[in-house]
Amino acid sequence: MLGVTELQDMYETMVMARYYEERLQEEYLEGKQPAFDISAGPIPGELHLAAGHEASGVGVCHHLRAEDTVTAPHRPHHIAIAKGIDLKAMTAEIFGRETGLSGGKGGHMHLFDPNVNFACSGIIAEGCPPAVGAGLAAKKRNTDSVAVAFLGEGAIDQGAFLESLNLASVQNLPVVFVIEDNDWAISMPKERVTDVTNGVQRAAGFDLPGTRVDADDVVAISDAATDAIGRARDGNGPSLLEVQVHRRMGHFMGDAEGYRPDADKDAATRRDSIERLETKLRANDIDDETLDELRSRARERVDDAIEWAKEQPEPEPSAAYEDVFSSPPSEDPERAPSVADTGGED
Amino acid sequence: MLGVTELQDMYETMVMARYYEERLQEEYLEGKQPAFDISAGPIPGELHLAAGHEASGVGVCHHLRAEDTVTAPHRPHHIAIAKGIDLKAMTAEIFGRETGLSGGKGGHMHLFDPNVNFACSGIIAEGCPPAVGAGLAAKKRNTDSVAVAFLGEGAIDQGAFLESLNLASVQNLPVVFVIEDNDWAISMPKERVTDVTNGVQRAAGFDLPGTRVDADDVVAISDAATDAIGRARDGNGPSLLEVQVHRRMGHFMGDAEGYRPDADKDAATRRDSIERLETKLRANDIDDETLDELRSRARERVDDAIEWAKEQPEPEPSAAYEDVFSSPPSEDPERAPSVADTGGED
Amino acid sequence: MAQQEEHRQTDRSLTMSRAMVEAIAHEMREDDAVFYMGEDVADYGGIFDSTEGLLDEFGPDRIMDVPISETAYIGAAVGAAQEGMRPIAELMFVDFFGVGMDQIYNQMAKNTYMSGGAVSVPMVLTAAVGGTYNDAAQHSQTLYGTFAHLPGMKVVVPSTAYDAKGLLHTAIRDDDPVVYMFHKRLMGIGWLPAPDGPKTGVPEEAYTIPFGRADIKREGADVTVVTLGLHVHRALAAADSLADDGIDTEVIDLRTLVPLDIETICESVAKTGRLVVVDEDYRSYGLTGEIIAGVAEAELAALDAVERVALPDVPIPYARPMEDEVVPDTDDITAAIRRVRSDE
Amino acid sequence: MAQQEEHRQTDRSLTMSRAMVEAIAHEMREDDAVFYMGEDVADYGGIFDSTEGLLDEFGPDRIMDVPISETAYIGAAVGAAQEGMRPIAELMFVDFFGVGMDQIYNQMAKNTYMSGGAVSVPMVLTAAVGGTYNDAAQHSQTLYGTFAHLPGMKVVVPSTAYDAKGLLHTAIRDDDPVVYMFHKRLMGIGWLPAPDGPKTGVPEEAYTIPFGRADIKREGADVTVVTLGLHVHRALAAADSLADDGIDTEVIDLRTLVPLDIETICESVAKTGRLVVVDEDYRSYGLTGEIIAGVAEAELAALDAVERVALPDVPIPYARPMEDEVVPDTDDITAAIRRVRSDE
Ligand SMILES: Cc1ncc(C[n+]2csc(CCOP(=O)(O)OP(=O)(O)O)c2C)c(N)n1
Ligand SMILES: Cc1ncc(C[n+]2csc(CCOP(=O)(O)OP(=O)(O)O)c2C)c(N)n1
Ligand SMILES: [Mg+2]
Ligand SMILES: [Mg+2]
Repeated sequence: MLGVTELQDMYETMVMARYYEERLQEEYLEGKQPAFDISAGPIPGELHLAAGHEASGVGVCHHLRAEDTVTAPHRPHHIAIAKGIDLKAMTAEIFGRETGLSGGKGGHMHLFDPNVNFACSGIIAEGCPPAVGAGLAAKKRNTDSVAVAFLGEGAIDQGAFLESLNLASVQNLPVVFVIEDNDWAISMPKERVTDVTNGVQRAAGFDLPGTRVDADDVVAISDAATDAIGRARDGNGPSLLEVQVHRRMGHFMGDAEGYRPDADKDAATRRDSIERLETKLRANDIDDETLDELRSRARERVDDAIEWAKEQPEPEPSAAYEDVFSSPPSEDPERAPSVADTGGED
Repeated sequence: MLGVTELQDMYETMVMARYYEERLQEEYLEGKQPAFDISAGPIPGELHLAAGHEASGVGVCHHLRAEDTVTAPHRPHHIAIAKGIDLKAMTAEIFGRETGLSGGKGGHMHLFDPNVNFACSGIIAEGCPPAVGAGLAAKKRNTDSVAVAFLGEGAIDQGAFLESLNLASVQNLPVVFVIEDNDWAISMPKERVTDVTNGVQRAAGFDLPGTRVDADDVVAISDAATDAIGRARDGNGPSLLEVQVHRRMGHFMGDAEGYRPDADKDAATRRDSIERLETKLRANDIDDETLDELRSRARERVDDAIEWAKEQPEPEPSAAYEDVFSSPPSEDPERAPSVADTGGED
Repeated sequence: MAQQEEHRQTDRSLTMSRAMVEAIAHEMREDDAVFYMGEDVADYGGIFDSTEGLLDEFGPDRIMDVPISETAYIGAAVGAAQEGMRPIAELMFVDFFGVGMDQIYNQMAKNTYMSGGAVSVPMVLTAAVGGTYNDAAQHSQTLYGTFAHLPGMKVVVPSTAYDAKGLLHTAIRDDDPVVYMFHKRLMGIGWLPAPDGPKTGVPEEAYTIPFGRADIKREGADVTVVTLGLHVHRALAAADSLADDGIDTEVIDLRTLVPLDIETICESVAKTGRLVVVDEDYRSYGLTGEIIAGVAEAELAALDAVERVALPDVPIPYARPMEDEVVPDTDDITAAIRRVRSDE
Repeated sequence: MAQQEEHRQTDRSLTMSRAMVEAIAHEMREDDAVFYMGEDVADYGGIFDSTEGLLDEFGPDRIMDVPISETAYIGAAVGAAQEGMRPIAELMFVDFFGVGMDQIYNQMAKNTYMSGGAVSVPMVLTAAVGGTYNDAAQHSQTLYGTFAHLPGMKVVVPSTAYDAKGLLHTAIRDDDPVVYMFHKRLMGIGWLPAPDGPKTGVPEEAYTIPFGRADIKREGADVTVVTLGLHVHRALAAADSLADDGIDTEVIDLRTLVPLDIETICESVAKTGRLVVVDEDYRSYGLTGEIIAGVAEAELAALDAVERVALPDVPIPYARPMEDEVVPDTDDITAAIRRVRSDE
């Protein structure tokens, strides 16, 4: 059971994650006025924001340590924030700046922070196998670290996810797979792409325990995550956790959501995990002042990070040629050609 | 329920399939004496024989028509024979001859007979998606054809299989997936590669009905196949069928099976689906003479096919350049370079 | 030639995506066997407008949304094609090839050959390619060389609306698997403004453009530039700017990589002696090498100077200054053209 | 050079597979982080003897059999490598790349770059390549060009036991992802007899061979033959037979495709003026094009004649006469060498 301090922490992180997305949306769209041109404005490229997903990232990552590994998909910010990523460096990365996590090479779908073992990537379900690998490394080293792979409900039909369930299971690895079910994969509602009502139904076929949290409730998610992560940490193997979240914005910025019924959009906005937690906090006698303080602290961190990021220099064009390899092939000026014989025994 | 004539048909086909493998083994190994050299002898390349799998191919394909599609994996002969493939052309193909099904281009892992809609291929689970596509074609054309994809129990951890289950399920296609469980994937026993006891446990996670036939019994397999194929034909969607078979030979010819306990090898030989059916036939008052006749007819067809195939010419080397495309890019001698303008409106 | 005349005469101009959609709609009307599968191709109309408006006319059974299972649905297209259907399967970004490559390469491309011609696979695999809008290493590649290297697939890369429509008609009617790679930057999508070049006159009626015929988009006597896709337009811009300096550049648009029209290139180099190959794909082991080697084999004596302008061998970076650095632009092409002339 | 001397002095000769196993065992003894994953690598010892005997010494946790899930286990190797392990993952046949290519190409190869160097991926992907034993279109390819085209991976192709061991030590110690492609026909497997060439003297102690250093396997003044893998031995045989006719052929073994030692090739061509590139991979858009283009860029004036000898652009046929036709043999190489000399 979570203490009220923990709930406050979670609240603050959720507010931070939400406000982060709102501010990025602002920055992103502002740069794309009057006509939306994806190549204009301060934030380059596509942008997938996670407003409405906060309870998942926070409810799960609350139970993780820096040494635990997390892989996230194309919609990663709330998870990254909950995992304790360097917020300024992440923001600079999203703005494509030199001091970004990857020096501007990765961008918002490719955030890597080895200090907290966080990584994300842009291909559906692609992070599952590396999470299994992190679990394998933990097992081989006999640590009690765990690995968590996040994916969308649209990703449950991808081989990389399904194969990973099996590999983690047969090797009994400390891995938790977390499906964030926001009902949509871009424009495709989940019933159009799979016959199972919920992704968690896949678990049994791989001999994995599976749990679904139907409400977008960080406390319920946190409880389920405690079990799953605890099981992994104790050497009792992988599990599958599915949580209901909501997509409060378009799939990516610029998505007019013409395919989406208004009622569905409205419902997503109404079912607000942050308000829900607020109600719980009030029931625990947390007063307005405290809540305000948590909120402003969260917002301040975000505003600071964005302000800082925007002041950062852009990378030099020539930096593009670096980092293809960790140990680049040496250009040895004194190299002599190698001359050998071959064939038979000597 | 199967009538006794059908049982006799099945018996004959099973004997044919078994004898076919025994004869190929002979031909293959004979050419590789005294030292085993895979590139020597009358049969080129790798050879995966299916002795011990007969009940599966025959029990399932007995219920199929020529228009129904079958895809098989690297161990295909028993399925091909049961599907009614052109035996002589298939044999010539295996011997790499010009009159083979593919003119010698495909070989034993790449048998295609469009007359009976049979195809096989060498990558694990690779035939599953095309079978789904055949089911899709049948549905679009509103025929009552079905498609059956065969795979080994070692293939149930491959993305192509798992994704196919979902696609067939959500599109409600007339597809049956048949897992031939022979306990081994080359040298890997199934408990080493998956935690589920049986592949059929995967079905529920894709909202598919699943059935397992535990005994290597063609009648039981046939009954289960009747249901599955009937369901597909009636428009009631896909299903998963798993059947226990046995690998009586090495994974491929030349496999010394050093990894395999003798007891396991012996057990595979003892549990003989052909003998089992023979017992049933006798119980149905089929006498020795009739059985002999069925057997000799089966063997004769095989011997004829092999004899014929060995007399066939090898392909011309230059044939290698043909068939890359069905409609090869034309070499137009009068071709003039194309000169266009580009840019703006005209 | 005649087609190109016609194209000059039509007074209706279309974006590349509208031209492609027109070809698809036409073929779907003519032939029940044609259908389209992909993610977000139904209600959304294709992330890059590749199926915009088609759902209304053809309904969800023929403009099919599919699960995010590229292996399954591309392989299903192979299976359906072998049964005589004519599927078009869309890979949303070519960068995703790795999740479906076995079906693409070991089945789609090889089944015709492995069956000795007994089977054919009349399908089209469409895929969006290209960078220039900061989508980073997993969403910006062209991979032209990867697909063209592997035998059994015809590979098409249009650069204009006119070519896009004609080549797509040919692709859908072709009895072989065709990989049709359209450049996002050329489509004319609202949120991704296209340059002017790709929007051309397009006849309303159906027409085909034969595979294996490069198109000389600009005739010139001094230097041969060979390129494709987006870079046709960048090469034309470079050629225009150099014309003022009296350098007369010929720009050849490959249009199809398989089959490759090496003859047209060689004829041009026989005339100019100077070759610049421009490619948005990675530099090494790819298209630029192939073109140069093909010319060296056939016209070594005529070849006075050669340059390649391509994406260097680095994954594609996100931030603008770095992406701009690695994706060849007009100035890079101009400089290369000047370099091959530098000994004169 | 020194290493090569040593290799001449050792009196112990090994097959290529024994040499590789020795390197793996050595690295596993030295470093707990090294482990091997693949199908049939434990009890079976690797279908191509790549792990023969290792299970006994290291047990099933370090010589790990894995499910037939290339995407999952290759991706797991990436994840483990990022955590500081040094996995070796085996793709049983390179032809299976398509079922795992996304993990190989979008993660293994790109994560270092996409992370701006924050992450490194010290793993080796081993894969058996090559034909000559009638295993048909899905089990006979080399795909050298496919892997070398995509940036972020170092690509190694040994041709002798000596090189195989040294290059494998280097690969395992390298902090970057290395694709190590070993030719089945060179391994010295009981059922697949190797030619004599690959069995060479191999020192017992560990030694590394730097990446990016081609090896001149035979010095010669008249013609430069550039090749790799199995075809090094075929080229040497061709060179020997031509020596009787007074044609002095230099044979360069690339050994690594990324990095590519274009300098050694160019120096040789500067001397000979005549270049033959021999490759077992598909002809177009691949290795032969790259080598010729690289030489044309740097040494166009010195280049008098060029030929490529490669697998034509067809899937690999099964029957012997056809496979023999398409896989380049010694006679094909001899003929090409004569052709580049024909103007003399
Ligand atoms: C293999 C692959 N196919 C397709 C895509 C394109 N794509 C990006 S996000 C997305 C939808 C993902 O939906 P879901 O997994 O539910 O995540 P959500 O966006 O809803 O958070 C798709 C199809 C991709 N990135 N990778
Ligand atoms: C994707 C892929 N990985 C590995 C292989 C190599 N391989 C061929 S058969 C086989 C074992 C298959 O086992 P199973 O599916 O049980 O079929 P069985 O051989 O037992 O009939 C393996 C690993 C392959 N052909 N394709
Ligand atoms: Mg979703
Ligand atoms: Mg098996």
